[in-house]
Amino acid sequence: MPLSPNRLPDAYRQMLVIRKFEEAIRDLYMGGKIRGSFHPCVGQEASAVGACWALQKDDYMTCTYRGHGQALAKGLSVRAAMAEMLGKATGCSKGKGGSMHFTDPSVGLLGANAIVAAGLPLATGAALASQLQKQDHVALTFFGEGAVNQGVFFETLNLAVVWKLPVIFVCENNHYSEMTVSHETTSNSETYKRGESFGMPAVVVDGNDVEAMYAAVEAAAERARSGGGPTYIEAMTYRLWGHMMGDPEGYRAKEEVARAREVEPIVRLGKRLKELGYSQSDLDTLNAEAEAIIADALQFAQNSPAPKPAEAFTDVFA
Amino acid sequence: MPLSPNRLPDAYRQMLVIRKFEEAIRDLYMGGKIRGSFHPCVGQEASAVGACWALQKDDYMTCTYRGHGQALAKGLSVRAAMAEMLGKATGCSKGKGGSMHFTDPSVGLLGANAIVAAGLPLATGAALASQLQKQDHVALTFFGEGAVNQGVFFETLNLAVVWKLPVIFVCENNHYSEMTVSHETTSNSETYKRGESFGMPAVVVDGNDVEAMYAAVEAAAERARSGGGPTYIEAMTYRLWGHMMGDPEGYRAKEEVARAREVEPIVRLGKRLKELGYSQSDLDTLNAEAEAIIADALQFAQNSPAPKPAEAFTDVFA
Amino acid sequence: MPVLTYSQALNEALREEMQADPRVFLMGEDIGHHGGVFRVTKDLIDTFGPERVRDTPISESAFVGLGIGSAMAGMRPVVELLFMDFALVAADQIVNQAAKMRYMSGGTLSVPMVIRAQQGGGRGNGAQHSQSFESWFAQIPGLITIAPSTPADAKGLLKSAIRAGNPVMFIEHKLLYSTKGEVPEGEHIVPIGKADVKRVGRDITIVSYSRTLLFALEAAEQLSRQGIEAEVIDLRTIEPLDMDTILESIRGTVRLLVVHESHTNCGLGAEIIARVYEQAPDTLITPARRLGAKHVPIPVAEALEDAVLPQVADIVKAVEEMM
Amino acid sequence: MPVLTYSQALNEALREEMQADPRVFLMGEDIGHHGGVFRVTKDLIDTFGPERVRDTPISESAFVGLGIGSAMAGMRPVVELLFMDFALVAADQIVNQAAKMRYMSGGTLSVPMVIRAQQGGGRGNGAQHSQSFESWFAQIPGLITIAPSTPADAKGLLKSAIRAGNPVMFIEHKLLYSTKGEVPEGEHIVPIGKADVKRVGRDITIVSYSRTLLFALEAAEQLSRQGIEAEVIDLRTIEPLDMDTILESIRGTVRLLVVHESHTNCGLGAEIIARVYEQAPDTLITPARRLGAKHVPIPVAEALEDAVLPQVADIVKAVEEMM
Ligand SMILES: Cc1ncc(C[n+]2csc(CCOP(=O)(O)OP(=O)(O)O)c2C)c(N)n1
Ligand SMILES: Cc1ncc(C[n+]2csc(CCOP(=O)(O)OP(=O)(O)O)c2C)c(N)n1
Ligand SMILES: [Mg+2]
Ligand SMILES: [Mg+2]
Repeated sequence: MPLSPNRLPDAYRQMLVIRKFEEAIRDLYMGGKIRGSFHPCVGQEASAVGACWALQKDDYMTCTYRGHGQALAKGLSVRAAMAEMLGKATGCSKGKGGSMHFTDPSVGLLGANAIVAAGLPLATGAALASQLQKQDHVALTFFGEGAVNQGVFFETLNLAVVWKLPVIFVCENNHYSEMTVSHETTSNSETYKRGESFGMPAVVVDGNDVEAMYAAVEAAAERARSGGGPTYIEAMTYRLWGHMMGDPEGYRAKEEVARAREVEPIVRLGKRLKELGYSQSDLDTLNAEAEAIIADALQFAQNSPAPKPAEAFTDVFA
Repeated sequence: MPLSPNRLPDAYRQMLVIRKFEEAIRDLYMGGKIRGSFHPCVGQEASAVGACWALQKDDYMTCTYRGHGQALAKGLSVRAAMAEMLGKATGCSKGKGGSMHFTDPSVGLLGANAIVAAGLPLATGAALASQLQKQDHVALTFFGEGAVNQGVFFETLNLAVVWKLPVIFVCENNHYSEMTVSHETTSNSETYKRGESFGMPAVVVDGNDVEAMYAAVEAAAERARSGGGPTYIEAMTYRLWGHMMGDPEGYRAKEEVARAREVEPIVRLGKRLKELGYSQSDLDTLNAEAEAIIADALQFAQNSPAPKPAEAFTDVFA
Repeated sequence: MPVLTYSQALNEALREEMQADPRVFLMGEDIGHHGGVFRVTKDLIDTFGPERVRDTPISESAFVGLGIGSAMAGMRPVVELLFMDFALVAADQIVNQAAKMRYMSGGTLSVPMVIRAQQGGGRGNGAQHSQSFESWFAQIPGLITIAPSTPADAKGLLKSAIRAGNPVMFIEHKLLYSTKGEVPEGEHIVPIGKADVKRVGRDITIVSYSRTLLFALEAAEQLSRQGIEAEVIDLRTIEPLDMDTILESIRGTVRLLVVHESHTNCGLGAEIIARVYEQAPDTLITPARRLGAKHVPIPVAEALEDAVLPQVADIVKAVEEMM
Repeated sequence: MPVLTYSQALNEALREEMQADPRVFLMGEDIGHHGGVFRVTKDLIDTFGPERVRDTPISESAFVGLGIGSAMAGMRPVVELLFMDFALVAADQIVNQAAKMRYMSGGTLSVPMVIRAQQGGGRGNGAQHSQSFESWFAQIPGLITIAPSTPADAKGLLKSAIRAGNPVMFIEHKLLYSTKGEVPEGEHIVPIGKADVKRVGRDITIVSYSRTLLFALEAAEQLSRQGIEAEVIDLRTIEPLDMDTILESIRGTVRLLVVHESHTNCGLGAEIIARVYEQAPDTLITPARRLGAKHVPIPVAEALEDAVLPQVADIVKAVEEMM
């Protein structure tokens, strides 16, 4: 079943929450309030929301350091996420994990990962657990197109096929790995063909189209649940900001970014909603709602206490 | 140019030397004279000889723990190899490397390897050196079909294509990785398709046919030397003995091995030589020559001194 | 009590834990019908089937990763690496993922997984198949590291490891598999983190574990003939380290020698010695010493390998020098 | 003398060595037109072209392996890992291949390769991007390990590393890149294996390196105000370890504190302390101590990270306790 048009306003709001989350982080980062690095997902909100919304709450997901949007779309509390960014005790990892390690097993989120491609076997292992437990959870793993040159990517695809595991591989192809144009380091930059070469169904999707993403993931999830094994989805998208804060973006032309802004997910879904009959003021309301969610999260996070130093020594072992 | 029929008697002798080398090792092993493990290449002599003879002496090669035959075919001294097996100071690695690490850079042999697939990037790096030095050496790396599920295998294939490196990937497909039937753990057991999927020319060759192997590698080497980049060659073969000494071979039927014996490389090349007009006594002579080479090597090795304990502490740094 | 080999004892532990807990399953190369290259998983596939005794491709990084993922999703994987040396191809999954997952998630995730493999030298398997990694694993917060020396401890500690709820590196030794010993049937548990005094003595404390523990016992016998009575402590668990047992022992013996097969440099011997001088500075009457593999790769030829790895004679000599 | 940042000094070393030796070339992620995430390879591609300054895919295992292969075939590769944490995905190539190749070949092969990367914490980069690996590398025979603390040493040691003819792990620190110092122009060589007394003092020897060396100097300043004069030794090379300089110093100061950022357990501090008690047992009048990262993964929040990593105040406190 496609994403019902009724849910599109919610999806719009969710995408706005993600966008505004990243904007808030950027401001905090500029203000020196954020430690470590921050890899914004601005421009990639549709693939996050489309993919995650096609899953059940107790389906598993892993994502990357660029996974704030995916984590929020899967159900991570915006407050807990914001508090984690600020290193607060109320953060989803009590301030221990930070920007690159959002986690919430209560919504199936088995962790973002700061090692390229490392989340693939983790999600696939969760899929194996589901298969062994005779449950019908599926697992989805997000990664970038730069990850397709990392050994464990291939190893995992092979195992997923051999064991027919209920896992969905979602490659968000935003064309760059850090400051490198990915097709210059990748023998075949149509990464879905790598999925195909292992004998799994592989599709290319417009990753900026939330409905298309939803449909692709839903079909893959259905196949997985009915014992059909893994699927590879290549979501074509674009990151509108730099790789991380401070990226001088010398590797791409301003015009390219400008063109990408014209087809970016939120602008696009706004147009679609209008086609469906929603008014500008409907959109403004959704926008205001998203803003309120972020404002609340910010307030929550800022008012939260920093972790006590002694907390550094807990959570190593059970 | 194909392997000239004139050289076939030499190839036959070379293959016999390899076979008899392994037989001698087996006997020594049974007699408790060999330390560590021993992975015989009996049955795989044609791919070793065909491939290595299509290279120049100063072309590079890496192989695996099952690489005695490949090392000898590339030009490693039989004496030095035998002495290495017996842990003697005169061994090719002074007794430090042993059965799994035959090395001789004077014939381009950059080492056998005991880690599955680890030799691929090493050979590919030598190919990169050749490219950077504007020399026309090529590099060849042997590996088994079980190696195609190891991450670094894929990573290396990608890099070889992206940088158009003069490297030849030779997969000796003997159908088993240790005691496991490889197609049960490999999504697509036609491994040449993995080469293909990276966009390099890939061929399947009868690896028990020394002439076919020679032709395939020679074509690949020519392509590499003329800037055409890497080639993938899948050599279909069979290991007539167990994975290593002591392998109970519970994973395959005796009949399968018996059938394989009918098409094994040495029997086969013997027939071919007879078709070409050589007599049984010609073959017997070649056989006797091979035996003499092994007897000489054995004597050399047995008469060689063990390394002095102090030798354990040299060769760590220059 | 039945007498079993070290591998049989491990096999029994796996069988019992799999019987008791349907979440326990196995992954590894050739562990199914073949029963493992070192026979530790022998016949388990007949009882538990190929779903729970899974032959893997040669993809250590992926199948260790799948183990972690399955553990986070409620399973209790026991992953076999054929040789501990192959931990290096899976090092990111072990060190960056398994060891840190609970911490990075603020305690919301856990990785109840055992990685088991044999390690060590003495068989001429060469530099890439003879390494000892316990001192490396001990550097990594988030890993429990275990290295039993006897069949009974092997069984009791593997059962504890499977139930530990945390990632465990379970280190076997290739030359211990065929050693024999009495092994209690059924529920026999050896606690993690508890060393064992394997021989009582008054003159010196020798701390060791895994195969070199047997060397230490043999050395102690030889020394006893000279009238030197060594106390031999089997650490059994490398991390967490049972310093209490060591400190208690050296208070009596006032001499300490640590013996292990991992390289000396930044090895467990150094760690124990540093802790002893921190925690009980005035106890020893002669400087503490340690024996580990010398700082070269492990060679193949017997004369060379013997020169690199600590031998019984080296222990005897070190103790004599310390008296 | 020109004042350069640590990254500029490294850049200068690379440039000079590439100019002097056509065999030297670079591989790594984003090192080409971007000039490296930490700007160490800035502008080198303009001078030396994309053949010798090679942007790689995210395939650490392969490109480290290619580095080794190219070194065996006569090149002098300098391979950049963005974060030393990524050594874990290339661990087999580093430990099983590069480090052992010369030995396993009986000295017929050599691997003149440098692997450089920044490591360490203090920026809130989290558990997978803040580790310190020198104590691990020190466990591995066949690797030279270097960790300079100043721009001048960074330049002089990188030049030595490139010429060393052996595999070198060259450890930079993410929080040193923007530190500044005088750096001799042109041929400035710092020998491998030679520690440097960065501050003379009579009361205690503090041994450190990399970023914590700066902490040690700062602590020494603070202690000096109390009348405690610390001698501060910058190891510069982790392996081979310059014990002579340490022993000479402690003969005067009779007190020893080792400070490093890698975890305490089986860390370099333990190694140095064990060697001191072996080699100069009666020198110290108070037990040697060490400070390293506590035995937990590196957390992100400031209060937590500061509690885990050794700080200036911790050094001051330890020294005070030892006086
Ligand atoms: C194993 C490893 N190597 C290198 C890095 C450094 N790094 C972080 S992000 C990145 C680029 C990844 O590109 P891509 O997979 O396309 O994801 P994107 O950042 O575009 O979302 C790199 C190289 C890393 N985190 N892990
Ligand atoms: C990384 C790694 N994993 C596992 C092993 C153990 N091992 C040695 S040989 C082998 C099977 C390899 O099979 P294949 O590649 O087909 O080569 P063959 O032995 O058939 O020549 C395995 C699993 C190893 N040496 N290295
Ligand atoms: Mg990308
Ligand atoms: Mg095979």
